[in-house]
Amino acid sequence: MRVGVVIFPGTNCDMDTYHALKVVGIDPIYLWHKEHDLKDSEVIILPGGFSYGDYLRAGAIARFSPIMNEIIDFAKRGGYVLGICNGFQILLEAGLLPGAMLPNETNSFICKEVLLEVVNNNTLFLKNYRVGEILKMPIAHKEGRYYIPDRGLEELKEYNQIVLKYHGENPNGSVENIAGIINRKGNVMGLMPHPERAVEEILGSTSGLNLFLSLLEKV
Amino acid sequence: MKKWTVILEIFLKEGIFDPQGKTVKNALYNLGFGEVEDVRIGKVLKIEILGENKEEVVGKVRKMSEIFLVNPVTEDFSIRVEE
Amino acid sequence: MKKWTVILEIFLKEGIFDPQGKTVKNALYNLGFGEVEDVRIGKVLKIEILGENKEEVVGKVRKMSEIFLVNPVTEDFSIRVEE
Amino acid sequence: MGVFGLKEEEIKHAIELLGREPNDVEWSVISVIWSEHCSYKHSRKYLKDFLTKAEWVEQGPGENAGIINLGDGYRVVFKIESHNHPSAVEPFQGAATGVGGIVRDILAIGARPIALLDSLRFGPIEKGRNKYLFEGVVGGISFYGNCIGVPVVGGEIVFEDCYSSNPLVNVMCVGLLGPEQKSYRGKAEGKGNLLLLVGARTGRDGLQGASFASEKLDDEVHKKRPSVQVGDPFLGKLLIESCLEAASTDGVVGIQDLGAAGLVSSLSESARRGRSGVKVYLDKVPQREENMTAEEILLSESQERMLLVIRPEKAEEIISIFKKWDLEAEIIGEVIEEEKFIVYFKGEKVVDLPTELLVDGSLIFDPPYKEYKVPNLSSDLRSLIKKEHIEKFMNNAINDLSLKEKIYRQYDYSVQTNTVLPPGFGDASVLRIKGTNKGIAVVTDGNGRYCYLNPKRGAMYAVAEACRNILCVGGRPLAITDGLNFGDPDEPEVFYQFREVVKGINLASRTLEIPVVSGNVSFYNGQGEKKIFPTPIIGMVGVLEDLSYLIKPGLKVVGNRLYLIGD
Ligand SMILES: Nc1ncnc2c1ncn2[C@@H]1O[C@H](COP(=O)(O)OP(=O)(O)O)[C@@H](O)[C@H]1O
Repeated sequence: MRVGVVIFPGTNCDMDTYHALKVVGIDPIYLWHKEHDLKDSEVIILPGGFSYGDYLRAGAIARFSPIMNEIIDFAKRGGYVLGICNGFQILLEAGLLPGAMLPNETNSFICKEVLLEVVNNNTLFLKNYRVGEILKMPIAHKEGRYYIPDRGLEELKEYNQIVLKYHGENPNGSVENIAGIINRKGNVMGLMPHPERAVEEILGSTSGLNLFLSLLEKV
Repeated sequence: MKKWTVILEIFLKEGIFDPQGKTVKNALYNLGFGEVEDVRIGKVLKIEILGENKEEVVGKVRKMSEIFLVNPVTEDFSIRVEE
Repeated sequence: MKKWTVILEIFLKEGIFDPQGKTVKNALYNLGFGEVEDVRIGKVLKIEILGENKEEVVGKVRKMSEIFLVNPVTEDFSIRVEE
Repeated sequence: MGVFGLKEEEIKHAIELLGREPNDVEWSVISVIWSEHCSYKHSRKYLKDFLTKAEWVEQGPGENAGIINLGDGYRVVFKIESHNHPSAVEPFQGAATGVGGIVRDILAIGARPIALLDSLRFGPIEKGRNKYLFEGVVGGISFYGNCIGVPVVGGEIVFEDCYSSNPLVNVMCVGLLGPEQKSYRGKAEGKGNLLLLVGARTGRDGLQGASFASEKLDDEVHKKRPSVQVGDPFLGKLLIESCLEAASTDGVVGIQDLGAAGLVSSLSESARRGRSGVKVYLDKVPQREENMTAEEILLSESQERMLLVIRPEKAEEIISIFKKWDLEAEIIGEVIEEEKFIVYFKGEKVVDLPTELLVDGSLIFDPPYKEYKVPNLSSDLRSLIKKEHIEKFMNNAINDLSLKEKIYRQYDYSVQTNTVLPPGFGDASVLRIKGTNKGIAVVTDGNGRYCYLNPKRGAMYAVAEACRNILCVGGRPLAITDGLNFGDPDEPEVFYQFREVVKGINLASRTLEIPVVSGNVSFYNGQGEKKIFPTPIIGMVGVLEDLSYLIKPGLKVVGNRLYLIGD
């Protein structure tokens, strides 16, 4: 599939994501935030970083970037969109996923490897994983405490939108240990951990490989 | 048109845990300020804005808050004009 | 003793560059709020504190500000009591 | 402003060199560029002794950073820098702007910054402001480093009483040049080439920061501090990407960051290196504040600015790169043949000084030195150590480890996906070079207490330890960047420490054949009773030719043998 990686001002995991896609044999293209053309991408990835310095709130400014209009339309038409870390925060701010991000309960930036449990694999991005599988990936964020009011949480559960949960320790105080969610249709997913940092043995984990491999095949 | 200074205060909604506020409260306690019962920390924006009158600029800042400056899922806000 | 809500607003001193405020101002401009001339972003603390009277709690919060909550090198602050 | 911080003899020397009395603006320019921080007037003579050459050294001291060659077209660029005084006043911003500053040094070479390491010294954490300083500094490094996406992969920290009044914040940045990338120098040459100032607008922040760093930090500090510099890591990140893009064109002649002494030092040093001059129009400098004077614009230390010397026919192409990244980029002047620093403001010529006078003209000071006695150490330690000491020692060691973990957890050490040995796992941190089997090992080491007891041996020890740390992960040590932190050089005992430390580094470096390719000197860290231990920090880079030989610490398999090597 043709994968587009979006660069906002302040994005800093664009090259890492590009590299991870290369590792699985995909030749991605970069999309610039000021453009309106998704260049026939079949999957759009919003990588991590500090778009606009995360000033005001993480993702709050990037979500008004010109390209977001196209991405929102694309998602509504069923296009695949993946937001990693800052990308997840942007998807929340843009309303493509429900809920919001708050500063970590520790009140500080946290960088470490965490364990994740796949609780639902009913999305393109996770179809290569088993439900119940435990993954190891790094997190690196300051605002990763996922929050959603009670009613929203019930809906998330009702529509099976929670896909990844922190396993063992909850690093940031996220509601119900949530690490990743999807929209109702399952074509939009956001997660705080960094799968692109877990695709090579030399970096300590290959748990993220299957996510990128799932993008290899035509749907 | 006149220049106005509008102050926008943004706090986390009641009921949402504010770790920074709690840390500061504990630190104050340790410094001997035991009479402090709670601290919540928010953001405040000082916005210099041109407009004909107070209602107009407050309306504008309210609009900015609703679409951008405030996240309605987690935050409450209040606006005042500095004289 | 009564419980008071004291609001402490802290901004970077005039003249000290506020990159966050500048970035938000640019974003507002792009969203069509060209009438915004400047934005500065600070912190605001809502402090619930026990005390006999207004003067007492304001004095206490001033003290906290001076010794701990505010960095006098870079920040200015103002205190008000919420009624 | 006029003259400030210069000694009587320096004032006379300036007038003599110039053959006339400088005007007020010129005095400001001379004062700041002849400050210790910019001119190294107390240290230059001694630093010249260092071993700076080896087959693999492509660029030694004197440029924005040192460059070593790893073969196959890959070159590593690195330098250490201190931001002690700003961090003492405002720890968060002081440390953050320290990171921004050293990153731009690497960027000026045209290299992508790939790693940061810090080296921190505070007073005991349970006393006074130390905890506040510590948390602020770590917070500031985390804030800036994480945002620009350069991993902080290691560092070290020590708490000692002598750092209570004067914490040390040294940061080392490492950059990489790939086979396709050119390296640049901070050089203005070629008559008619243009001076392009990019990045943040110029404000009054950090005015006289260079002379601030060259002064004693005493209780008066709050009154005479320069207005505080605030870091904008978001803008810093945009500068990295846009400058690298510009560096990949064929229109750039030289690149220079704006650090201490702002436009004055970046312009005059670039001109001097290129054996040319510059003509500058201050009205063209984008200003953040109104009614700035010529001195204020020239001396401002506003962060996140870079100077590019570009070919006129490529100006449009290069400026459009910065516009794409939403950055300001203004042509503020041009290169001239005459070796002079000429400045116009509001239609008037306000500065006309020879670049040689500015950059190489300052007097060199070689103050008196005096050896000192240290307390006698008992050679029979064993009889002094009691059981409770051991328990206390073990407890401290455990607390120490958890504190260090608390620090590096706040640093994004895995971004850029090259960190194969992260902090907490080895004696040095290791980065891979994508597309090769090679790795880079990096470490910072220093021991102020040893250096206080015996400055020369202490410095040798620091070099040796850095070396051992690189070896322990399977790397071959290649080169050093040294961060030298001392008290007031006019105190004879301090100057003795300085001379001895330089000798020690030099001896170790020559014996081990590991050259010094860059470094930094910070004097005036405390005075009299309150002066710091002499604290040289050794930053070292090594190479692993084949990462499959990466050595990770830890006991691996039951039955493996343990060997003790050395004596
Ligand atoms: N100030 C710091 N910043 C970042 N990492 C640090 C800092 N201090 C210590 N570390 C990391 O913590 C680990 C343990 O530090 P240290 O005890 O100094 O190492 P060692 O004694 O093995 O040389 C190392 O990986 C080091 O890089």
